[in-house]
Amino acid sequence: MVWPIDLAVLTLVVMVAIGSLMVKDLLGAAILFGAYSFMMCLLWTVMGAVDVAFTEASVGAGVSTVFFVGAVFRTSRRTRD
Amino acid sequence: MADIVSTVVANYNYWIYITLMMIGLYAIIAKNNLVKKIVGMNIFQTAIILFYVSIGVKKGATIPILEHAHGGHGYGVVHAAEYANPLPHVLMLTAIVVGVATLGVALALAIRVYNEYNTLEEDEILAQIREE
Amino acid sequence: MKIIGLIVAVLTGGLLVYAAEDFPAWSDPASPASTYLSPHFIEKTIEETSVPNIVTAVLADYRGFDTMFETTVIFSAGVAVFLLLRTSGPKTQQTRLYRHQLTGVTLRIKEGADLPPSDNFERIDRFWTPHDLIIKTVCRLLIPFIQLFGLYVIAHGHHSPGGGFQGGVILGASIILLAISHDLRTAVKRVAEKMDAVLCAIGVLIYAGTGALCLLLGLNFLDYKALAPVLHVDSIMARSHGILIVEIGVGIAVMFTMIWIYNNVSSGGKYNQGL
Amino acid sequence: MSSQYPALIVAVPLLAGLLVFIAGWVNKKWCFPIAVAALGISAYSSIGLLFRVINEGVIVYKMGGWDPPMGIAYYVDHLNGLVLVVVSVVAFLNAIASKRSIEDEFPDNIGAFYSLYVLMVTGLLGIVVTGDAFNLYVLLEIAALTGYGLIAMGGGRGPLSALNYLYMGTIGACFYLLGIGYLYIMTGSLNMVDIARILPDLYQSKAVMAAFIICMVGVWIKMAFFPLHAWLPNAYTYAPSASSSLVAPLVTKVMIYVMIRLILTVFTPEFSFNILAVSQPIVWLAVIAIVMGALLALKERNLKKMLTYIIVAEVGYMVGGAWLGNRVGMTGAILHIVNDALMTLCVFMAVGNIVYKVKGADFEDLQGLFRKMPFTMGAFVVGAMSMIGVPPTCGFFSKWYLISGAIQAGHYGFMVALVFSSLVNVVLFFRIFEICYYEPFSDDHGHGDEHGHHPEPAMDEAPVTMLVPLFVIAVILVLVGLYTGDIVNQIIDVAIPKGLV
Repeated sequence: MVWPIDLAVLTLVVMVAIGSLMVKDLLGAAILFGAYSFMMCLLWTVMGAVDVAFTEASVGAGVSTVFFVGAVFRTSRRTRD
Repeated sequence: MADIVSTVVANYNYWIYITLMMIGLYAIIAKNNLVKKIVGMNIFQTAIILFYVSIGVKKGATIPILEHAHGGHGYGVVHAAEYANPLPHVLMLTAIVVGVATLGVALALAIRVYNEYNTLEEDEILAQIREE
Repeated sequence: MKIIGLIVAVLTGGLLVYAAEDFPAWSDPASPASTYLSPHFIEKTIEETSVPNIVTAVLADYRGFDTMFETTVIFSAGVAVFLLLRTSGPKTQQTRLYRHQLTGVTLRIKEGADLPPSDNFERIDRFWTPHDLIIKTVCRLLIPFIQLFGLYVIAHGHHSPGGGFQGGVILGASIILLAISHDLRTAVKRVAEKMDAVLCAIGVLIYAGTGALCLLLGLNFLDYKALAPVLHVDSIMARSHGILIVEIGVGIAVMFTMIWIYNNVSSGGKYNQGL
Repeated sequence: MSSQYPALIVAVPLLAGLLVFIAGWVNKKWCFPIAVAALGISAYSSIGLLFRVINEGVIVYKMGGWDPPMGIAYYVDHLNGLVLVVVSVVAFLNAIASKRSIEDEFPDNIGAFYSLYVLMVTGLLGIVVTGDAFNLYVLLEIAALTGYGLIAMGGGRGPLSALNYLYMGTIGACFYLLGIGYLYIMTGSLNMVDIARILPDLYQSKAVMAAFIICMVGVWIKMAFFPLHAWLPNAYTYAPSASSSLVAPLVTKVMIYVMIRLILTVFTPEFSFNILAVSQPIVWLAVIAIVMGALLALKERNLKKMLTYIIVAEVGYMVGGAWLGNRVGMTGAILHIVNDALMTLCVFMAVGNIVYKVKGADFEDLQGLFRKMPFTMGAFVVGAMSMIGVPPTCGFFSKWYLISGAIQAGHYGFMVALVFSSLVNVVLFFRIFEICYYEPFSDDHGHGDEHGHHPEPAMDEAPVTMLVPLFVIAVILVLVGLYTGDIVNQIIDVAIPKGLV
């Protein structure tokens, strides 16, 4: 486990999480959420949980984001917060 | 020096998981947009997964896959200290799956709500219900 | 709401920080979690199940019962999404758009009207879609390799990271990629709705059926040892093979559920056009 | 075969849930028989299991043949044996009763609907029977996800209330998961009995205390305990009647079972009541829950919504009874799980029949129902009497135990709240009876004034398939009331650990 990577990724995770909740566009939120999942996946790889990271990469960063984009596409991108 | 840094990093890990959980929880309760709430819900779930994975970390241990796997035999004696704790990983695989299943249903419900009220903002929906 | 949310979040966070004080030191090899159950898993897995990837062994055998319900969770999510979105309302024929493949001319066909007799028309989504040859060709090239990798991940889950769930998601993603790069109708032509739905159930059925078979053969539910006489192997290899069988079941279930949920969510349940 | 009962209880509905779904695409006629047969086998196995438990004691079933702390094991003791019977019988009766309304409301999706229905029962049965803390979480999510789907089928405000339920339910389940994580980090085990064995050394640890609080809050959200109840009334009101009569009797009760299981088995009463000094505030919360539930029910002008607020109050009964910290209160709480599940099923089934015929449950729709649907209303009266707590019905006995427990604990606030809530129930239900008794004015001018004259055959009763299960449940209500002594002595008394006096 390499601590500078860990530290950097942990900080980024929080920033992306806040970003995906703050951005005033649902499509942007969906993409940032994908980035968040990918950061998490990196973090778990660093921690040695390869299977979990693999799953998160395929599910969280992949399919979940597609679901989000699909749902946003069927509804609206508009959000007030 | 390395010790101090590693303890800071270690604590940092727990802090981050608690921070993420608070962010997620706040978003579910306070956000007005239904899809934003779903994003918050997922952040909340992921934070808990981060917590569990942190339990499984072991100093000086490698990933939980036994080495020399392709020979069929010749594993010798396996020392538990050499491999990370696999149990939290298993549990969290399940939790991730549950997370994506919940996400699917939540998005389907959000689409239904949108078809009904033509908006995703909670206060606008409540205003429409009150008018009826 | 904002204030309530803030209070709840801060209270929860406070409680968690307060409790974190008593945790064993982080990444401590002597913590209870690392010394109580996990040594058994790490040291005995290869003897008892002959699977080097401990996570796979614990997932599909020691805690296989959890995994069966995990697959059921995915399946019930698929059914719930289907039930919620695939409404049985009257199928109104909407205005359809067709593009002439050679010239790129787009025709708008009103309700009930027919297309000019020609084979060169392709139906396109109502939202403007450019004629994107590069994307379509690249994706067509990539998809077989993605699927091959998905199969590898399922089959090689015993020795490397991966397994039924990850492989299933990758296989599902390949079809979703087809739906995104071309359109939903192309993907639905490959994986029809009925086949999709039935295969979801069959995937879970393979898992639960393996468990029930073990029960019928005289041992406990999901005790793969019972399969040894059927598979003509010793009882430890039977566990290894049993894990493979259920991983395949998980793979099928997850793959088709992912496609199914995507189809329903991206088309709003109408199946006429996707992303 | 009887040694395999614990596996059959869960595996048969699971397989049936999948087969029903496939049958829905092949031939819709098979859906109902498969679903009912599976639920029947499940009910039969659980009754058989309860008798075996009474005769032989705790039954341990090892999933996959692995020994408990390594693998997952089912522990069937007197407590969950009893709850299993209730859950499977309620699901079985409701499946028969709701056949017609499911076929009417979802003619195209019978297979998918039954599949969700049976899978939800699988989840609930699994929650009750499992002895593994994490397995419980997975099953919790199955029951929850299928529940969201079933509730949202109501149309109108259904999806919105289901979405709110989903947010709250996910928070609840995640809290539970987090609590289990805290226990796991401290003990290294996930098996409930095993955790209970390790915990006594750690009773002073802050992490264990936090684990307890987090688990409790998670379970309370799921069971709609008072300040966290906001999702329940809308979700249950706007659900289709086939789902609401499954969800309303079972989900909250199963969650209360989980709470009692956590108190009694995982954390032991010693820790819950003595080391953590939180019983008093929780019982006071329960008092507020009961009073608020009763008052909010008074305000409603829709029968179904009124009943959902009564459920909120009933949750208060059981939480309060369990947290009184004495044997009598705990007995009352466990007995009330059984009784409340049965009587909620009875009234919700009756409401289902009314909605089936009248197409609405607002108070204005109910006029003249005693003439129109005498049998349904007869069963409804039995259910209502039980909810009020009139002696021959079972509701009286659990209330009796709860009140005695409150007196024994010296907690008069809880006693007053129970009595107050019973009185409010009297008002609520007699108001319904009054509305149902009088004929609507504007119907036609024939039979409003000349009572006593040969009443016209205006009877418009629900079909037989809906009436028979309703009668069965009404009879069961009285029978359980008459056999309360046996249930308490032979089952509940053994289920509560000796340490709790």
